[in-house]
Amino acid sequence: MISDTQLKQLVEAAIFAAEEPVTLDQLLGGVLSQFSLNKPRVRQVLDQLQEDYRERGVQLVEVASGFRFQTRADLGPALVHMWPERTPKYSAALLETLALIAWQQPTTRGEIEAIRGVSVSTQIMRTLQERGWVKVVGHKEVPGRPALFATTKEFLDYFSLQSVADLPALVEPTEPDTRERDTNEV
Amino acid sequence: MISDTQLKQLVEAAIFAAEEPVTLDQLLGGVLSQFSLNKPRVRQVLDQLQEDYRERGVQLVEVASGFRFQTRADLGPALVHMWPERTPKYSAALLETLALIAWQQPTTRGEIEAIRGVSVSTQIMRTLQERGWVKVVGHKEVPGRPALFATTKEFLDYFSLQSVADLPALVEPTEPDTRERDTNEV
Amino acid sequence: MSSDFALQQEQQSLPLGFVRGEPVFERPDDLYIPPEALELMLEAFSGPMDLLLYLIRRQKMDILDLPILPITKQYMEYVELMRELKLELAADYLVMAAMLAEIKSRLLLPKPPSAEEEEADPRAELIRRLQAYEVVREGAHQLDQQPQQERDFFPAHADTNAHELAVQEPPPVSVAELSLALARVMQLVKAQRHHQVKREALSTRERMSQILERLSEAPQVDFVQLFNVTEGKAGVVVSFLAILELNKEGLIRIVQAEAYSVLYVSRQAEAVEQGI
Repeated sequence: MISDTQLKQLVEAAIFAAEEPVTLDQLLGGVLSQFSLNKPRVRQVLDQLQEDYRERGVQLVEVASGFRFQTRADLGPALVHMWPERTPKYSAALLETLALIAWQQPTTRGEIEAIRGVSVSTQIMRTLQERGWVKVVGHKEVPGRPALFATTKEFLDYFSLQSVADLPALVEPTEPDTRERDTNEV
Repeated sequence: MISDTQLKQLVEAAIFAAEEPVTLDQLLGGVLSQFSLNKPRVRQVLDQLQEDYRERGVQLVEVASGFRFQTRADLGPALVHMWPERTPKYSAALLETLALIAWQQPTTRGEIEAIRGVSVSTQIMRTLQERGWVKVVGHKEVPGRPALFATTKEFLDYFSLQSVADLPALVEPTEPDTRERDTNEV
Repeated sequence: MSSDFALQQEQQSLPLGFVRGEPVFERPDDLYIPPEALELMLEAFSGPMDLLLYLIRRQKMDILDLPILPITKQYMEYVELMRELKLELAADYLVMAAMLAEIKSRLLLPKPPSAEEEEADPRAELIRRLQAYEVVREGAHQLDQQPQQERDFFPAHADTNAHELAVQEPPPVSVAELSLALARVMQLVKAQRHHQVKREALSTRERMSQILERLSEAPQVDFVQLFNVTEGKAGVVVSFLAILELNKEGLIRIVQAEAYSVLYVSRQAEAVEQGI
């Protein structure tokens, strides 16, 4: 036997602890399986919980895949401040693709892939374009008419560069003969 | 301005929505940053929330890295039943190693081995570090510069501790007084 | 027999070790145990100190009174049995066996009467270590008794619509990071002989992009307008090289209606579409 208080606590805890929404059947077959309870009784508990949380910061809602607690909708704008910069870093693949486009522009995805030896994901190309660093400046007149990518003015502005030519100056030359060529540079 | 009700809802929602425990400072600098609030007022709200949830299935607790909601301790067995796969089991060797690091930190692998009388497997050290319970905090200035290990806030959070000082004190061994008894023994 | 039984009862009240976090109360009392049980037991002991402590407890002995002879004998029997059964035995067990054997032999050796006063108990070091270890074992036990996440409690979370409202700040990238990426790419290109790209080409290639972009805005542009005199001689040279390169790569077409008339530049695509 389980008291009403315990039953409510258990259902409440189970929904809060679950990583996904929980259905009534999952509750009955999971945390409540050791007690002989029927659906109407658990349904009633869920109704009570919904009522308990009506005026609170989180609320019990029923979505397509079950019950879950979620923050009050009207608190959304204030809660946004909790995650100021939850931004992942860009991958080496993305930066190399960007560097290659800057260096070899205008260039196609196929040409980038030929040099990097691996395929360039659509996601990377989309990210670079969404960021406004790369854009399509034309199409190469070969079968398939692949897009020609180039860097943008925003790209130069972001990295405080006058021109793409300013970029490799920061790279330490690994071979002495490349250094000599620098002087002839346009 | 923010009403008491709104403030409580916001703090409550923020703690529930956060993936990690939230400190008072994080609340003030994050969700509450647009309101001019002082620590005592927010502290009071946290106290009220703790009171509100005292008899509920989840409770507001303060752990090493801040405030979080967690399920009532006495519901553990029923909830474990729902997600048996979520409950990890730790070997005696792992717990001994962890206990030693917690009590003697910062400490080296060699020191742990000297006390346990057995070599510490790389697997155990890796598990402890992957779980985020233990980290390298420096190197001991002795030959070989062995890594010095210490426990983390995540370790304290996992074991519901606010600080290492909350760990139960260990009884120091009494000085061996064997001299006189020798003769009877052999 | 009855005292043995009492002992066994007492044993069961103390958890003597943990197997994957579970306290182990029962351990076989005699040594003649099936291999599977021994293997399980070996897993239950966290090391030789744990086994030694178990043997001492089983004898209802005080650590301070370490009965070295019977303990050594029993320990050796365990170790021998483990070896006979070819269980994977950690070297640490053998190190402990050697230590016990050494203590035993020192205790058995007759002591010269003069040295008796100064010579420390050969067991002292082992006793000290056993005591220190016992404290750690107790610590592990207490740690295991702490409320544990995912065993005694679960973090409670609520979903939020705030994530959708959040404007994701794109990750910052430094020029240094980009330069490093470029350096890696240059290494790749160097490795591929057929890509003979010189650094001089850089600003030319950038200009090629700019010209292509310009041409995407108008179907055709006056050749002269592609140059910006304010850039000086160097800039004009870059633009000229870029136009030549674009032409060579077949990306643009340069047309002239008649000799000495205006040169028009258009993208190859437009040129094709317009049938030029």
